[in-house]
Amino acid sequence: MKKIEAIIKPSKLEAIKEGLIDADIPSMTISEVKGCGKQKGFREIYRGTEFKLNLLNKIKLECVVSDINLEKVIEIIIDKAYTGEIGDGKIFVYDVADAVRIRTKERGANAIK
Amino acid sequence: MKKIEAIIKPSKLEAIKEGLIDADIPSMTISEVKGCGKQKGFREIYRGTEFKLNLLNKIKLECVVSDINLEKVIEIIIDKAYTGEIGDGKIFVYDVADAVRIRTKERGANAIK
Amino acid sequence: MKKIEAIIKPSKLEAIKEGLIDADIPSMTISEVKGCGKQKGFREIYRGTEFKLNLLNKIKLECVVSDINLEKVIEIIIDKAYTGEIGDGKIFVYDVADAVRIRTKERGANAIK
Amino acid sequence: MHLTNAIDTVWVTICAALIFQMEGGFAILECGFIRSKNATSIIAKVLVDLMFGGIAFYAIGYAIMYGASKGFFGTGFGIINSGLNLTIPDTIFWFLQFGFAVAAISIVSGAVAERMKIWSYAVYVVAFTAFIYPLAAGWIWNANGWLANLGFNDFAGSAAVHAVGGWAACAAAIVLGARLGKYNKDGSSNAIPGHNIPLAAIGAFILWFGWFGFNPGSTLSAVNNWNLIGKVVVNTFLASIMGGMATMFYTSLRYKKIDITMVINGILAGLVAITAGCNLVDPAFAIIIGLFAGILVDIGVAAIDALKIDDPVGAIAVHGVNGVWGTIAVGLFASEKGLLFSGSFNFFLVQVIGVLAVAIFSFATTYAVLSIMKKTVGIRISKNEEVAGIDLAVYGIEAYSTYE
Amino acid sequence: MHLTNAIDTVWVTICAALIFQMEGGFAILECGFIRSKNATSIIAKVLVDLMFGGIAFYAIGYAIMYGASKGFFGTGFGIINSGLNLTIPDTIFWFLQFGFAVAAISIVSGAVAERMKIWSYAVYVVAFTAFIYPLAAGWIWNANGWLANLGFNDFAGSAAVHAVGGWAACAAAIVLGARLGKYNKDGSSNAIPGHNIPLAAIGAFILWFGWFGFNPGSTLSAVNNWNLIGKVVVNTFLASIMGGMATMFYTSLRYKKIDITMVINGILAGLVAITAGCNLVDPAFAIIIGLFAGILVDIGVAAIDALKIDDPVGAIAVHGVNGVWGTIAVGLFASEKGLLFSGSFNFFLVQVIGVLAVAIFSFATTYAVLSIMKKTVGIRISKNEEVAGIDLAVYGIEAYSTYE
Amino acid sequence: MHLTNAIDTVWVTICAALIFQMEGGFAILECGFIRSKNATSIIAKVLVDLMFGGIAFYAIGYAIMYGASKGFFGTGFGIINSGLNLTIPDTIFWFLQFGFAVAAISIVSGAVAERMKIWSYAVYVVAFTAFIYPLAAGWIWNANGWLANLGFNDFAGSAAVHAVGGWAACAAAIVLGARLGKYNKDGSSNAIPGHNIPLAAIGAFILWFGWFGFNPGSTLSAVNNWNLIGKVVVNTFLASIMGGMATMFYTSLRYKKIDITMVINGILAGLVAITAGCNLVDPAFAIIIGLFAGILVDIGVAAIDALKIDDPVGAIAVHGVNGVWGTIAVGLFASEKGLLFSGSFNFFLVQVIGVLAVAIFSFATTYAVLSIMKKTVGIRISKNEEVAGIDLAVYGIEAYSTYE
Ligand SMILES: Nc1ncnc2c1ncn2[C@@H]1O[C@H](COP(=O)(O)OP(=O)(O)O)[C@@H](O)[C@H]1O
Ligand SMILES: Nc1ncnc2c1ncn2[C@@H]1O[C@H](COP(=O)(O)OP(=O)(O)O)[C@@H](O)[C@H]1O
Ligand SMILES: Nc1ncnc2c1ncn2[C@@H]1O[C@H](COP(=O)(O)OP(=O)(O)O)[C@@H](O)[C@H]1O
Repeated sequence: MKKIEAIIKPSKLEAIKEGLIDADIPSMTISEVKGCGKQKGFREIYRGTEFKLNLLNKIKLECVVSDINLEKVIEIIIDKAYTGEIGDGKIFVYDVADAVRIRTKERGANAIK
Repeated sequence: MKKIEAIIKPSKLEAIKEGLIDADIPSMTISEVKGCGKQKGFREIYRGTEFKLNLLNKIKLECVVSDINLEKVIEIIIDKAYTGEIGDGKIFVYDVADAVRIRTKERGANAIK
Repeated sequence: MKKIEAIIKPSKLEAIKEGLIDADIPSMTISEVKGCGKQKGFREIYRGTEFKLNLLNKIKLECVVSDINLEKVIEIIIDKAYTGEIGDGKIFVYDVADAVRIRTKERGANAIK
Repeated sequence: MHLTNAIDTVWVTICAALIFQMEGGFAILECGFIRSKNATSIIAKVLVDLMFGGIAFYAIGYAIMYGASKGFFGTGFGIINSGLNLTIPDTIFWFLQFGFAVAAISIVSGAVAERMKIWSYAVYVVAFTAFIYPLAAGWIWNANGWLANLGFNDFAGSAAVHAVGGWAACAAAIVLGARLGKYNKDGSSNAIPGHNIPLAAIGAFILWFGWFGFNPGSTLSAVNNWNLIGKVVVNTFLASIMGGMATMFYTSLRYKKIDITMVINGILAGLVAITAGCNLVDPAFAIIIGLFAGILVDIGVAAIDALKIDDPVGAIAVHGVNGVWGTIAVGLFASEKGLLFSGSFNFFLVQVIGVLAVAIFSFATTYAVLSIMKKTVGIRISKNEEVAGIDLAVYGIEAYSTYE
Repeated sequence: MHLTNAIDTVWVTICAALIFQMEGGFAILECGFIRSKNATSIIAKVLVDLMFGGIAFYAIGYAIMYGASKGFFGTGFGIINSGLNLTIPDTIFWFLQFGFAVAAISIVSGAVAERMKIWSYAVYVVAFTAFIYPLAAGWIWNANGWLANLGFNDFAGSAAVHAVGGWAACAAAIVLGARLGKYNKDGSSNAIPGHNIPLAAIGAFILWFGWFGFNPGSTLSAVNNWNLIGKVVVNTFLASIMGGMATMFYTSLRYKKIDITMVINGILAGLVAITAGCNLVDPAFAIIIGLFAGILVDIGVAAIDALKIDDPVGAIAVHGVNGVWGTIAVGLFASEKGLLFSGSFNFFLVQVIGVLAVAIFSFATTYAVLSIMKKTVGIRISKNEEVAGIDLAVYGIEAYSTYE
Repeated sequence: MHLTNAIDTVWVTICAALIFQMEGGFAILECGFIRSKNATSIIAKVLVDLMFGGIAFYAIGYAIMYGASKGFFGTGFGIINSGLNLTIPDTIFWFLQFGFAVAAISIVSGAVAERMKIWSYAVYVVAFTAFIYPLAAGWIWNANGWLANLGFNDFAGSAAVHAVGGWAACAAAIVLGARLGKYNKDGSSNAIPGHNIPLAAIGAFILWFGWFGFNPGSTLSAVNNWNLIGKVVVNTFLASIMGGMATMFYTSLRYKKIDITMVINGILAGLVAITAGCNLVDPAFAIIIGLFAGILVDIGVAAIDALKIDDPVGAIAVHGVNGVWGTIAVGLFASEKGLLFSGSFNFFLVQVIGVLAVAIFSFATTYAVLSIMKKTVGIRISKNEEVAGIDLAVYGIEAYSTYE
């Protein structure tokens, strides 16, 4: 089991979501985050004072998948989020030690089926 | 050390929190997320346009515990979050490589005591 | 590759951000969370009813770094977030199995360079 | 010369518009005081107050209230002449009166927040604005109302509007039952904090502003009452700030922290309480009325909660309790007539009896109507809808969506 | 005696202030109905309406509208005498008329939301408030306007303000094109939900409140029209709630859920539709006009979307469609004159021709001006700015920052 | 005949209500311009302005301002007769004057945002509304005030309200010190962006609306001044939009981006500046006054920041700087009397001296009072409270809680 954590542009969320659902991987969790990386954010003037607003709005999409689905999901995300411009985002992959479906108390791989 | 990440219904947060505090595990971090899984979210009409609002409000509860407390915490969460209905949520478990308490600079297991 | 997850006081974010940027580690993701730990949160009266508002506003700062940068980043965070008072926060470290830069499709360590 | 008509029409029309815009205040105040998952639903309820209440009060309610009456109810349809010999068009008087009627029902909308079915609520709104409110208010304000004939003084509606609305709200909250998760098995109560205090504050400021139409506008004529307008304005203002101050001190002493949401309620409580007597009392007594109102609302909110009546926005304590207090206070403090000055119990008793009569009537009829509806069509949303939030589950919308 | 002047000045000044504060309503309603990443930008647009529109209407627009005219345009500069023999100062009449002008342009601001360049918008605002609006509205309201001479009745501006603004909005939305991501390659449309419904509701309440200045204030004199004021108020109110109710039933039946954002639009649609005839129709017809308005707005929003005209806040359906409907409705339902009562087509035809004339004129000139600007200076923000959000990319600010 | 009394009472009462509702505008504007962790606390401060300011100005302040005076202070208690031979009730005049007084103190509430203790603030509010403001404003508006006797013209309070409030705000900000984290050791300054720009915009629109009570209402009589009302309205409007436009161009040229929060301040600056002279200047000069105000506010905000005076909402630049500018501008541009027309320095000097006198008096007394309080009871919240946020740490509440 792996956890895929993608930091993407908000405007790409809909497409990725639909891509995953179409691929029959409809389980995910998203949250609003801010970030900076290669894309540096803006340096602004607010009321005459310089202001390093170097964090941009991003969406974090988390998706725990079986090892077998890992590359498929990564591909879908890349496919839908890609524009070729700085700020397209990053995907991080983590090992998952265990999973539980609260409703059925199933554990491990069964919990994310 | 393990990190427990539970995606639960917002209305269950209070009960889980109290359950954990009562069990003397009062350290946790929560955030507002949206998600879909078996519980598919709503398909809506907004101003005449169909709208796939397939993300529901959820709470993500994160709790880093010693290996010894792992099952206890999972049990408390299951116990308090369980309704038997779709959408009860998931728990994911991850290995934690290290921990630091900023205030004391303690590392590892000591940091989460 | 390691993921550093720091739970800090909101008022320390600016300093840490600048510290990381100065150290040439300008990639990070932040989100608003609430938490409790040693610092217990407030017990309040709201409209005559006691209210366990035991969650405080915190910032979660996530930063995926090469193993070599790990201690440097931890040090910067400790340095900037430290006040010596309860609630200074925690840092958790996780292994990262893989990383992808969507824009270039680079994988692994290259993706976070 | 139509100058008098023109002046009075301008005066009352603008006051009526100020009262009308209080609906925005009700909607936003209540919205801020409840959870975000139901934020849109409460706005829908206030729109229902205006829409269903508007047509019901237009078609039937107003005529029952102001039609030719033998003391208990008027008859007729639509906008009839009120028989009050006013200098303003009947249409403007209707609009002003509608403002009072819809304020009364909007009080109820707060108490039933977060759990009542919208269509059932619409039915109740019609019952309230077509019958319950017009009957009770007609006893007080119809030229032949039985309370009017007894010399009952309710200048701008502490009894007619606020006690009637507030005790209907109480009955509704009881019949509906508490929100899921409000009370624990051990009998203790959970705080369910409002989701947006600045929003609630905007609502409160809108209501406060509107009250300067509500009370002064009840003079119904500027030409005859230009001096009275000033008295009403000053009394209204003084009572409101005293209500807020009393709450500020009370919560500060009792709970060690100032509770801003209660201070807002305290200000509104002061406004409710002075509404009956702002034409008759001296400023010093407006101050006293406001101070008591501010304390009563604190005690009231806690007491109502202790009785396990779940009133998310404090409507019962603000409007019900202080509507009664304000009406009785006139009996105590009215210059000349009041118990304190006349030493005679007559007027005082009329005030007490009158406000109890309308409060009990409103409570009882609301209790009956909603109990019947509960057994038949149902008045409460499903458990799933309540957990998920009305906005998403019933309206398919979220109040806030900030991800892009 | 100046009493008449004084009364009428008080009356119209306050109504004009109520109309003025509708701009806050436009700004907040539109803000709530769009995405949070552009929330500040729409407020900027409404401020541009007031600032650039204010100076343009002051310097040129007003004189073109109310200056000595042979039927098509007036001449002059600044605040001239309107030749309408009013009992109020020219300055107050100007301020009232500015309220109408800025309302008209604010309609456009909603339709171009989330994608128009601010400086280009400012240029268009000047063109609209200095020429397009004054010309069209002058045909109707100038004492010698050609439509005025035909007996066209547009009491408070269903045609002059709302149809003119609404059809300009339509042209602007077409020339600008849809927001990125609004329409899919397969021709289907994506919902882009408003980010803050309580904010939109505040805006709607502010607009509703302001309408009680908009319509009654168009009496221009309380002394001569005190009775008419009452009629206008009641008609305005009834049409508004009927618009909302119709939408509530329509969306409930058609989509199985009440769409609160459409109910808000339905109320506004009712207000727009009654604006032309609130002086002439009986309340029963105000109710009918409002009911139709509420349905027309639902159909209109869907139809405009089907035509791939991206109107984020529904400005075209609310103001354009119902401005036309309301104007034609006067031709049908006006007591005595209307087709229904007189059996004569004359007045009806004047209404139809008049509203079509101003709508087409406004559409065509806007289309032309913006098309030229599109080819030259550009009217649309860059793709990157649109994706990132105007607030951050153009103004360097975020509407909401809650992390501390 | 009481017709004159009735008309003037209607007029001034409604204007006073408009001024009163500006308090909601102050609260919401300031709320939007500060951080979310202190959003509730600023609302509490404005409520304190109303509550403590209300009772202090009622009991003492008003009489000091309008009581029988030898030039420097009046005497008496409560609502006395102003000796101005007005056609409105004393009570209404009091309420209008209270609106000015509370506006003045609300200016201070913005400058002390995010760091002042609430009870200490309450004490200062009493000192300000009972003594500081009534003394300074009485010099200007009491029939026997020494500035009044010199022929000082401050129609609606650029000096009496805005300069007095603005320079008190400056003293308060200095004595309190900057918010933690506002200035760095190297002397540079950090931007602390407002947390909710739409909220701030609502506040600005409310204030703008209220200004059409503030300035026109200062005519005190419609019967005698119906024509003047129009002049005041147009001047007020023109100066406001010019202030906004100037800021729009200024920030756009200087910082390459339009700063919407500064445009909002620019509009308010225009309003503040025209307040003194809207009765005397021609529209062309209202435009000039507004344009300068818009630039002065930009320079002012930057200069005050450079002096390390931390003014979270720009109160000093908007009200202090432009209150002075507006008062002096009358000396320059007043038709006939102004330096530009008369060539005589007399009137101009009176304006300069007058506004400096009240500004310095207000600054000095505030500085003294707060310095003493600082040494004794303390005026600033603890460091921990400031870091955690006043809402949670002091009031035990969060402005926003959206998790359910
Ligand atoms: N090393 C990192 N650790 C944590 N988050 C990161 C890291 N690198 C990038 N991110 C997140 O991903 C977002 C996009 O990264 P960016 O470097 O701008 O993309 P790209 O590589 O396509 O130019 C950032 O805003 C940040 O939120
Ligand atoms: N594989 C997954 N990856 C990430 N998040 C998930 C995954 N499965 C479920 N979730 C999260 O858990 C929530 C509840 O899951 P759901 O499948 O509806 O629960 P249940 O299995 O009890 O029906 C979802 O809304 C989503 O946020
Ligand atoms: N074991 C844990 N699991 C998850 N989050 C934690 C844990 N311990 C602390 N936190 C987070 O860190 C924050 C600060 O922790 P706290 O114990 O108050 O700090 P300190 O140890 O410096 O006193 C908490 O509010 C919580 O969000």
